[in-house]
Amino acid sequence: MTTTTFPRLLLSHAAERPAAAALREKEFGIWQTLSWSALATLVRELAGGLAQAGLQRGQHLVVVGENRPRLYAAMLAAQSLGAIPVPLYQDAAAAEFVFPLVNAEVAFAIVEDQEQVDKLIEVRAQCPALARIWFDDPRGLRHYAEPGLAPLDTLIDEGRAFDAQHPTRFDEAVAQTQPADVAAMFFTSGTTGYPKGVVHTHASLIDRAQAGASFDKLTNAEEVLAYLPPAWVGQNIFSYAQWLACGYVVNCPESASTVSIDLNEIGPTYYFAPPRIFEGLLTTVMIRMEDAGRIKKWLFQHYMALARRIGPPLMDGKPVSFVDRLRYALGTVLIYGPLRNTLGFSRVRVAYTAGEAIGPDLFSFYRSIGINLKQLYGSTETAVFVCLQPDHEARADTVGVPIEGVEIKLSDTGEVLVKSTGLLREYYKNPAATREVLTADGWYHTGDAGFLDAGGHLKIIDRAKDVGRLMGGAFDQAMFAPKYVENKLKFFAFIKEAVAFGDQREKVCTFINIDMEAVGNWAEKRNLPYAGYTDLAQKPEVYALIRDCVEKVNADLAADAMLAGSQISRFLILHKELDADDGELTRTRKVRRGFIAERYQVLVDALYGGKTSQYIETQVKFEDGRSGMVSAELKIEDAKTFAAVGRAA
Amino acid sequence: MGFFLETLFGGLMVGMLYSLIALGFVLIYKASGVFNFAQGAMVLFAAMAMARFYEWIPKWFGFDNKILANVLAFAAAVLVMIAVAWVIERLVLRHLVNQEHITLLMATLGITYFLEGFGQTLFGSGIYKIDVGMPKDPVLVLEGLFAGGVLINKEDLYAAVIAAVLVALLALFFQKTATGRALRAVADDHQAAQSIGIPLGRIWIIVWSVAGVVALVAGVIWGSKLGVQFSLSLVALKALPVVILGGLTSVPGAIIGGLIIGVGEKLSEIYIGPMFGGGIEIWFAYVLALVFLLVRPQGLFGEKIIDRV
Amino acid sequence: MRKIGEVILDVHNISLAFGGVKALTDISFDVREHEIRAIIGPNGAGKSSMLNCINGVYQPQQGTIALRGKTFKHMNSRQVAEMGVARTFQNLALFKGMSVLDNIMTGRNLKMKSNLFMQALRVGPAQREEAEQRLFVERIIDFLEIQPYRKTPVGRMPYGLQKRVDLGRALAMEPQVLLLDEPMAGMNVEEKQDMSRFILDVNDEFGTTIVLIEHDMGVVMDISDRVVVLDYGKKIGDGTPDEVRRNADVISAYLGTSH
Amino acid sequence: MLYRENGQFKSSYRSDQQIFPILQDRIAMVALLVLAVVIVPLIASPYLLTAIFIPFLILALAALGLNILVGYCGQISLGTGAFMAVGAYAAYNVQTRIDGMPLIASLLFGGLASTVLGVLFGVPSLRIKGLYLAVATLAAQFFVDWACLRLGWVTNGSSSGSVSVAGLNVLGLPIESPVQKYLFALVFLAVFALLAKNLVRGAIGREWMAIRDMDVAAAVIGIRPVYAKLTAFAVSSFIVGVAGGLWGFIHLGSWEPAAFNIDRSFQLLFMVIIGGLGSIMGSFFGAAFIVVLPIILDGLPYWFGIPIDTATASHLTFMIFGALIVFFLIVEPHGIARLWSTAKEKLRLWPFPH
Repeated sequence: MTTTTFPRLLLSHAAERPAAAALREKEFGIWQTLSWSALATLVRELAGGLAQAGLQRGQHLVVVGENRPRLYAAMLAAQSLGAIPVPLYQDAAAAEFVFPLVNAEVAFAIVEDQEQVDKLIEVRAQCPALARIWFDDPRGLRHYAEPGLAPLDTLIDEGRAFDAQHPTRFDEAVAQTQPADVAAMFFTSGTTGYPKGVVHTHASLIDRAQAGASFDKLTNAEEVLAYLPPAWVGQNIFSYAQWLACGYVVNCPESASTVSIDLNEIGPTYYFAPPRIFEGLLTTVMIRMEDAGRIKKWLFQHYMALARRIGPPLMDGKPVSFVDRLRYALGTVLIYGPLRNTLGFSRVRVAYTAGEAIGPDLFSFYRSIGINLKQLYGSTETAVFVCLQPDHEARADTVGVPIEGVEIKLSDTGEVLVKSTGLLREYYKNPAATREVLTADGWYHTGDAGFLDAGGHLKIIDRAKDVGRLMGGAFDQAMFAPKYVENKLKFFAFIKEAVAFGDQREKVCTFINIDMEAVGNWAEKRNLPYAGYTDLAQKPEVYALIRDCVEKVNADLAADAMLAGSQISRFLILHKELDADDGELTRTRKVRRGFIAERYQVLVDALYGGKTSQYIETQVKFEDGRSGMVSAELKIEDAKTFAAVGRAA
Repeated sequence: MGFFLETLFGGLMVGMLYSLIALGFVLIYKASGVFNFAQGAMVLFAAMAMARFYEWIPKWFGFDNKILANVLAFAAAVLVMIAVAWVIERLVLRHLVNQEHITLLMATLGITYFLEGFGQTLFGSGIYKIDVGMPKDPVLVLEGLFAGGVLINKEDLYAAVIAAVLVALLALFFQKTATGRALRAVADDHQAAQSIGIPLGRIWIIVWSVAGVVALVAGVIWGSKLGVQFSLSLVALKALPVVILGGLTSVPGAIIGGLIIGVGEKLSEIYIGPMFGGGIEIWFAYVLALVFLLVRPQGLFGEKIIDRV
Repeated sequence: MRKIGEVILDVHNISLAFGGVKALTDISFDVREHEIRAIIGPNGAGKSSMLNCINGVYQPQQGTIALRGKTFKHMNSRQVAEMGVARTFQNLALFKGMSVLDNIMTGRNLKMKSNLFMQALRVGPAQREEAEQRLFVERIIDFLEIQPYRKTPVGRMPYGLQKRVDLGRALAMEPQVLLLDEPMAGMNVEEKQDMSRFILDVNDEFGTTIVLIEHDMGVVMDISDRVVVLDYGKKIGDGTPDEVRRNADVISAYLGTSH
Repeated sequence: MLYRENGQFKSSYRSDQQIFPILQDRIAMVALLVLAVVIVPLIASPYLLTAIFIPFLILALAALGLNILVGYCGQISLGTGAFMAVGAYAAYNVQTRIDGMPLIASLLFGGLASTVLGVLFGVPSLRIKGLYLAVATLAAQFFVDWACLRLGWVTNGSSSGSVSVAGLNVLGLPIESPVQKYLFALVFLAVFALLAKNLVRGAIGREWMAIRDMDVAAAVIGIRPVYAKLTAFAVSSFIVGVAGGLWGFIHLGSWEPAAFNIDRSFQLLFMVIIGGLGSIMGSFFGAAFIVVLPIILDGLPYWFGIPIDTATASHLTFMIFGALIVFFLIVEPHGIARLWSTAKEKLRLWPFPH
């Protein structure tokens, strides 16, 4: 059990390696570097300012923005005072701020820029407690007369003065903060109802961070690029908890539009991203290769084939013939090396993906070109690290073995239960919910259905509550795992999102979102003209393309006795892309199946009602907050299903 | 006095040749905005063609008639120059439309080298003579005015006449013929000309052909005086200051400029030269032109340069 | 909010002619500190010529131009630049052969003092100066949100962004008066919105006085404080957007025509 | 393909603005220097050194100078030969008239002399645009040609203007053997290349390019055309002058005005065009190309056993040069240097096309 806290970790780094880089941010064209000692000073000053402003031990401080060094410092500052930083998603709509702010009685907020300030001001009436707002980037804010609004610099200046008057305050406060104290609160954008504040202590976060670090032998020499929302526990663990635990360097991109450039410059050694990021990268790789000359194309295809054959065994440390090793080495010079370089992965030692199931092709692509991509299993409530895949044992369909400090067992319903030193303390002000997931004897109900395979690797099928049963029809009482089906669909580059229905029904039907980039390209190659998403989605050619994918999935499902019943009999392609702004996806882009089922009731009925088409009209929100209507006559098509292979009678 | 006048006339004669070459420059610059450094090479090329055809044609057709030979050779040379113009337009100009002046100038440098190389490969690199049967015997004029009179080369007189006629023809061509007017339009504004349907390509071929013919005439006259050889292409360099002096876009400017330079050169050589150890001809023209530039950048007759933003 | 100050630029009875052609006849108007002043008028009304007179590209035959009370008649562009007048161009006048960074760096050129030899050896001061100016330029790049293009040759950028670079180059001069010659010409709606925002931000953040030529009446009426209307080189209207909108001559000469 | 740029991030402007920001390029550069300083002297025969390497180095230097004027500042010059001549003869004069004059000093003096003339003839360019300038520089060419022939004091009284130097040494080290001469020229080239690079990537370089690309806009942001052009002239003719001195002293040893006639001027201009306008690297490419090409052209027929007389060969050379100039101006106005940089870009993006 750990005996330290985040502020103490900071101070020890500052003491041991004062000049070493702690944070870098690309600003004004170069990587501006903040050393550990400089960071410590900054934190000290911020803490002073916050203390003077009246931030009390145990109070919450909201932090909203991209990954910016000074926002990280702000979180540390709060923790130094024993207060609790609450990172919120910077891309959330203003209304989504209300609940967290009210629920956590937030009085102080430190935000990135005008955009966030505007949102807070918008909801201020609903959050009377919110007294002070500090902003990092003053652009466009100079004429704001909002009470309690001030630039972060003034907070720092005040803090410097305060610290001069009370030189011991800071260190006392840090000493006073105990490992068992609450370190941070993360609001899980729950798939239904209000978000829940997941409360973590210094101990739980640091313990998991260290467990993960020792599992992969991370050192303070790692380079990490922080480009995902800091409010997401995943980013937070990798670029905050483990950053402080290991003392490596966290790099912040210049702007959202330069992430790929910055990734390329930094060349991280330790990398974490949800599958969709890797998917996006792969798609762009393929699309860019399309325009290559014949020789290059041939080289690429030839060596990728070789990689598919030799790469995985090499990665898994299996014996490979000398000749093959030579050929692979040549491939590394000609293709893999350059490819890794252009992707920005030349230096990656360990890369993780999590949060969603990852397609086997996608997964093995990265491993086969020599990137040590692995999967892990965890959630906000478990401080991420529950199961990790050891090097040489990475599979697309498992999520790895329980690591140090973790026990796993399956409930009789097949739900995965976890006991670990990294479990949440509680859901903030929500004992009922806490009781639901946390048993008295300290087991956490993950809500995932799964099982441990022969090798002791955990395999997740779906959310336990979503695993349903078919009623009547050919596969009466057969098990139905919607997520599993959806993922299988989404593994096709052409399909961006899918929503499967079938619980308590006689057959499985799905909504599908095509991937605009991939299908768009596909259409252009067949010079198939189209006007925007809705039009493209309804092209017969596209339907044919998608049906093909669906039937491949069916064939696949049919092969597995347990899941044969989940084959898709009917599908339609939605007229709009599912969007978090419309509440159809969570901020982490998980589909909210229930919400969607309600919102598109007519479509569901049409699917099961056997109609061949259905008119629909939907209101949508645009980036700039305006809203409009999208309407279309949606085709509905049947897909071939297969008899289950060797299905038990 | 007599001596002075002779020098003067000598200068005028040379100057007139400069004018002819300068004329080529001006024509091309007016119509295509190209400062045609290759003019000299064209003179050489044309003269060589003329000289050689004059030898070959009688051989080929087996006749022996000076006049006919000359006529045919001239015709052939004209055709050659038209061909050259056509090729230049096809391979060079049309690919450099609306390029910077400097680029075009450098392109003509390339053309110069090519023509010189090509010409000598085709026609050989020896010294050839052109004999269009101009009488070489000198005549005395103005004897009445003062004792001794002034000694002038008849040939020069003929040459002067030819040049004068040529200039007159060009003037007519520009003022009266449709093509001439089109040319002037192009000179004023390429885009505009194009927009009202004047085919730039054809215009350029015409202009370069005309310039080629002018070059030919110049080459013939010069060649029959001194013989055709490589150094002929250097004469063109003498014509540059003329253009500067007269103004890049002015035909009369070319003429006057030529004469001024011709005369100035000769006189300076005689009267100032000795102070510098002689041979100042080579640069006198240039320095004259430069000094003049500082006073009047657009030259004697050139239009004022306003750069709009 | 920003407050309009004293007269900073006073154009008095300017007349300009090319050969016989009269481009401007007896134009007078003033520009107050911190304001956004628009010059509108049909094509060939002499708008650009007006700007060219102000920043010394053309020398008007008659009239005077006073900047902060300093009157000058014959002044070259250099002096005008030194007095804090910057300018963008109607049809992009960027330095095609150079990167975005270098293009904007040229705008800092007046601020760079180190001599030829120091530059050749790149010794201390020259090196430092280069870095300092680079930082300033980077702030502009940041301000105009063109970070991804920093090192790309301007020629390869989309038109809308090239316009931003043009603006950036002018901003690099830390101008007191900024002359914008049709900053939104040939832009789509979105690009126009961005550009308007940048113009307002410049005026707002740096308090820069802005003289603006623009065809898009919507934009002009939105962002400008006062408007001058030119037609065939003559001034036919001057006042707030509303006044101008109501001005009969203007309506007939300009708003009437399809623009 | 060979590039691995991940992790090569810059945390200071200095490192971001260095000449070769990419590690792999720096390595390549060092390798090249080792090759030039160590390997070549060891393996190259005296003939190779005197017939190819030394001329290449010196002409590259001259082309470099010219490129600053033409390529960076957009001012054409047809009188480069003249400026070389001035450099050579001025250097010769101080060398012979003042005994004990150090070699390098006299070469630099040659550069200065050429600078003065350059500025003198550059003055017209302030009032007039490109084409006229061509003529002004031609004037310089002819004037200098004449002066070297006719003005006794220029050639220290030698008739026909032919002069010669001997017993060259730097601080006692003799510069006589081909290797010594080669290294001497190499050092000059390297140093000047560095200085020139610093200039063109600095403030003054940007002024030059601004004038070249859009002179009105340049003026409006406070660049003085006069100053920019004159400095370009000065720097350019200084380098050219030094190159001239080297050409006379190191390459020829004894020379006459013809060595710097108008053909030399054109030759240099061609180097710049073919090599790449506005590129230091290009000057090298151009020089290499034009030094080597004739040798190949002369050689080829014999290797293929179809001997042609030297006259025809030289005519062919003329034609090929002419054609190449036009070709490059049309197809790749930025010359070999651009081809090179495109190739480099492709390597960096490999396996992607763009």
